[in-house]
Amino acid sequence: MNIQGENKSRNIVLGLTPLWLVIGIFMIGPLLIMAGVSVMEPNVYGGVYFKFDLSGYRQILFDTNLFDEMEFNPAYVIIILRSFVLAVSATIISLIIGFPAAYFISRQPDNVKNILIFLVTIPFWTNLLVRTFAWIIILGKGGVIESSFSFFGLLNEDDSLNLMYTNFAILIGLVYSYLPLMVLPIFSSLEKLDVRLLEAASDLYSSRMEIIRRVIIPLTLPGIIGGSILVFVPCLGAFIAPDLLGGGKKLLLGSLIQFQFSTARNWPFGAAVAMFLLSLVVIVLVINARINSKHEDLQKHV
Amino acid sequence: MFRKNKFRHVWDFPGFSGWTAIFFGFLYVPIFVLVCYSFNSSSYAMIWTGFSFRWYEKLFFNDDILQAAYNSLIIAITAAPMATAIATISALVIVRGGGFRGKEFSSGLITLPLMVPEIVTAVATLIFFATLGINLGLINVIIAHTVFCIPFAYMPIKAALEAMDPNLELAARDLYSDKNSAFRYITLPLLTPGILSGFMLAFVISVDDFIITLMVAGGGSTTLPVYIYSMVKMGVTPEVNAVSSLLLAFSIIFVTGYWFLNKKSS
Amino acid sequence: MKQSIKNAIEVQNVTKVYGVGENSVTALKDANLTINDNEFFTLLGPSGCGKTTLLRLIAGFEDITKGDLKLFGKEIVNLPPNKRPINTVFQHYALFPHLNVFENVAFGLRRLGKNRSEIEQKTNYVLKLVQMEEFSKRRPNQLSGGQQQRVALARALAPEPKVLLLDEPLSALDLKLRQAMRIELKTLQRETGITFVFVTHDQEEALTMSDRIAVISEGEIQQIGEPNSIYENPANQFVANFIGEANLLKGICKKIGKNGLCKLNSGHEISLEIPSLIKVNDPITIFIRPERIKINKSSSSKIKSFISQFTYLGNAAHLEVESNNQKINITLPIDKVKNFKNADEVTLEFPKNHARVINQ
Amino acid sequence: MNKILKFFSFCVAITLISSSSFAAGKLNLYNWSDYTPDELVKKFEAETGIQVIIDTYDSNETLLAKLQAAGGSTGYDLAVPSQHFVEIMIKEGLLEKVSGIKDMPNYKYVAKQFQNPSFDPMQEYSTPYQMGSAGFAFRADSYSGDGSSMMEFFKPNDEVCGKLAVFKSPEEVVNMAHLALGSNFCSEDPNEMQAVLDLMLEQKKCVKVYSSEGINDRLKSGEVIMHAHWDGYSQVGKWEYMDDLTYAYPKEGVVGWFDSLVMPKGAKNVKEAKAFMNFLMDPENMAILSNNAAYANAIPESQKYLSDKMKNATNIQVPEGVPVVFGQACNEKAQSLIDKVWTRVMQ
Repeated sequence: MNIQGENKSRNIVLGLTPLWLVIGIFMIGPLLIMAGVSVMEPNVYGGVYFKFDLSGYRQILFDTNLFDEMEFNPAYVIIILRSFVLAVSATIISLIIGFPAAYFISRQPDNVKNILIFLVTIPFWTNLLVRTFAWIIILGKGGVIESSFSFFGLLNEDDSLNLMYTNFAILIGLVYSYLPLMVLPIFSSLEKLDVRLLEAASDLYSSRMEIIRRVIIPLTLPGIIGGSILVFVPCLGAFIAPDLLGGGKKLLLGSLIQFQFSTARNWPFGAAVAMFLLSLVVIVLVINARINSKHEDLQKHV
Repeated sequence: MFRKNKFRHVWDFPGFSGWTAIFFGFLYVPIFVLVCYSFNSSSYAMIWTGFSFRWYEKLFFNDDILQAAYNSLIIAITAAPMATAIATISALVIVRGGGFRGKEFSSGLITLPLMVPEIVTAVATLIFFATLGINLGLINVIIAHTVFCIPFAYMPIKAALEAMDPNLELAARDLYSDKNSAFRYITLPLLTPGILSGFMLAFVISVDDFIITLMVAGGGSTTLPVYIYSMVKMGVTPEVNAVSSLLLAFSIIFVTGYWFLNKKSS
Repeated sequence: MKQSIKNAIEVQNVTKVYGVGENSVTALKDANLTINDNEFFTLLGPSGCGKTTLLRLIAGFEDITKGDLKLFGKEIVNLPPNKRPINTVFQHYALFPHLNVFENVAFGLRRLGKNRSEIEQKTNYVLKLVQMEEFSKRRPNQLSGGQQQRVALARALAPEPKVLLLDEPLSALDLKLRQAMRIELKTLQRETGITFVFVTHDQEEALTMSDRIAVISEGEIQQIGEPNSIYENPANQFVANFIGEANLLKGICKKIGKNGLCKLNSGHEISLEIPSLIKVNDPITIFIRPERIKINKSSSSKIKSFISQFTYLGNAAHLEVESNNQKINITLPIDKVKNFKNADEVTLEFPKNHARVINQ
Repeated sequence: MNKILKFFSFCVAITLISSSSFAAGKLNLYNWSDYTPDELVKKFEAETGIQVIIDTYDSNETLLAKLQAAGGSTGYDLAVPSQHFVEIMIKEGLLEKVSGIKDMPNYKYVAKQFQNPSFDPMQEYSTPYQMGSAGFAFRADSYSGDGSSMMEFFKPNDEVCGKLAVFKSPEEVVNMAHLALGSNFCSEDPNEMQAVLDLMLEQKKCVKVYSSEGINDRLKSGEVIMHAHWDGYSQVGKWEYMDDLTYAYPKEGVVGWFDSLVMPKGAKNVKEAKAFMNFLMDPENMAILSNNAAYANAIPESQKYLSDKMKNATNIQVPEGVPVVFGQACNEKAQSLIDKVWTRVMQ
């Protein structure tokens, strides 16, 4: 809407300056400084010496042992794998729980649909810490699950199911934290789905399962991928769930990073792991963008 | 004498309704349990001994919690308007600026805080302030909050702007408004619900934020979530449930307000 | 000198190019146009032809790439829209959703800084003019399409502009309402004496309402003229085809001059005026309206013609006649419809003053 | 636009006013969790009108990390590190010199042997808070052992395995392992440290959770029956609801510590902080602290004000022949070995 006689480009620059400044200084700036710290030498008591040193990155794979010998250290690889496995599992479980729900919601009349989708969003806007904390009450020793088990005589008073402080507890926490993020994008692509396509598929002799597999899933793929990324990425860097529900024993990438900036006081290593996590996320986002653009092409040809 | 209706539309899948009920149960039962247990009169969270408001009463005499809540409020009340202001101006330029160089870059920049994992933002901000020696107490936290609230404020404002007929502004110009009065009498009033909902989201996000605040906050800047975290670490007491329930209630009220606002404007 | 004052708008060599370099699109090319005061002037053309661009240039919503724009003899190219005594009725009305009907209509008056009583009086006057006075407290979303249209009209009329621009204002209405509004608009224009510049892609609208029409295609003005002259004497094949239905028949010139003769590929011969630019035996195209061709039932014609398609339209019938593999369209008046049916053999007659040689 | 601007400046104004109004009498205390009795704070606030705001941490290392990260100003006015961390923090320049500690009216109450301590020889940085030991405690009702050996903690039997919790801080746990193994604190010998690591890794198989907070709650719920613990805090647990909670005094000894009040670099409320330091050296006030947290202190005269139950507190009475070995500030080499051991255990 360009209106003649107005200094357009000056206004654009003026209008975007606060954004550039704030994000540039306080978002990109910190990331750059972190990248810098990741290649410096750690101070045992915290902080860094301003000396170039790649040990932060090297440490992810190789570390000196107590005898100062360089050796392959599988520990962080295990943490990375654990983060991966947990994040992938959480994503798949969220998809399995979320997809039918998203589908069901999308087929409701408008007023019901709006309320249901609002109910899905509420937990997302409430405090993550508090929501995770709720699971301690449910999973913990003598918590809701154990007390209802013993109420029905399935569990002796003194026994425990040992649900807390396990990978299982972390997984539940992760799924619970990010489930709404799976449902919302799937819902919006399901909403755009033309039900006549389902009728056509049915008309052409597809069973319900085949309709789901051959029509619904391919057509809502962008939503499914979008939702999966929204769940996968924060799971990878999760801190609260492993900290509260994992008992600090099962580190994930997120809690590993936090650990380096608290008790362990190894800034360069923590920064290096953070850079590693960041690059993983960038890779995931780039792959997503690729898939999306392909899918857009597909839509155009239809 | 009705025939039992066995017809099922092709778009109805058996079992999905039950599954959805389970889904909502999964979402809400933990919250429900949390709130219920906050009324537990026992001093130990997991053992129910009776109904009581004592933990809520206790909250009101806990100076540290009140101070933390006050901090949270001060931070949100400062960071959210700043984020909203930046988001509003940026949205106006990005949506209404036509095709200009750097448009893609700017809209990417605005969503950056959403893309970067929170823990990375948290430690990066920590290192940033530590390295540059910037120690302004609450202001450090406010700056960090402003940054990551921007995209949340931006989303509804951008949506409102995109939904607005650009001809309205032209109509105003046509009817003898100069640029400023067209903005003042048309764009701004029409954008207000969007700005308000952007502000509310930013506010909620700021009040709820934990990880970044945990890393950035120093003495006297503890916010409610950080305080709750230290309480949880100390042990699961009904007092934690009570303060958590209040925080939940606060967010839910705000988000519901946002929802109604959005519904009204659309 | 008097002449120049009567020119409400002069468009002189106006060109509008969107974008730069390879991606640039020329929306309007060297347009020249003069709109008289008190005139109902229509810009007619298919969508994307540049007619709306021209309207927006006049309103001041876009800047002109090249050329001049004058309002009552005064240069207005560098004036922003709020400095031009021109108002617009937008295609989808662009009523301010947060203001009620009264405030919408009063908006322009308020910006002009009129005093309270004047605003009230003028607003009420135009609301009465469009018969919307009892709706003044309503919000736009509480109005029907037709009512919104009236409010948009009132809003644009209230500041008493010298020129009113209307951007397909009737396109969102249903057929019945549209037809009623045509008459109202025309009446309104006559009563207020304001110059109307009306943009439409609907040729029927243009023909019924306009004093003059400019037909635009692909950014160029094809023809300017009164409705009947455009209908009867289209300047080129585009205009002929765009306005009404036309037969464009190919043939060969046999004789030039006032009493020229052309032999059509269908075998028919037409006598008509053929300009001397054309030489004998040149291929030419003849334009003739379907309702001008006379048709008789006969099986004895030299030229074998038959009805290949008969379409009943209620108040008339549309025939497609085939002779020598050439198709000719004919509109049959209501009283003759009963006489014909599919596959009837017929003879055709081409009255002399209704056929024209036409340019590409 | 104007309204937004007004609203914004209103907000800024509120922030500034509120922060400055509090600054008049505010004290930001950064202390271990569960270590600052309400009674004490209330008394201080009533006497001085200074508002005390408390944040908590779970280990000396966390405190050190926070001070390091703040790069010279944490916003805290007082913190409570243990003796060897005071030394490190002084060396790293993280502490503010507090002028005139010796001239504080209540300084005279500090026992002679605790004046000018080795970690702060000129008494320029610290005043005493509390002292005690770190070891482990168990629920005697559920455990057949008697806690006479540190190995009961590191190589738990079947009763304890899976119901064991350990501090989430390296120095105390590593030192306990040194005691169990008979090696010295701050060892620079890789072989000794390897033995420590092996011991801790073996222990980890039985560990349910690593945490230094909410210890008594965890013991009370029965989630664990043995927990790394402090003598006084375990006594508090015993008083409150667990008669059978026993703090072990193994023959190898317990890890001694001496916590002090220090002023982190860049502290803003110096006057208030000094008031608190002086306040806490008053025998009556120190007694309140000891009565609540159940630790010993460096103010002999406070004995007069100790409650009866404090005098009968079994968990804090060190039996004859059990050594109390104080943690030391390790040099960089030893420190990095400790961090390495801890990091490997936490992996």
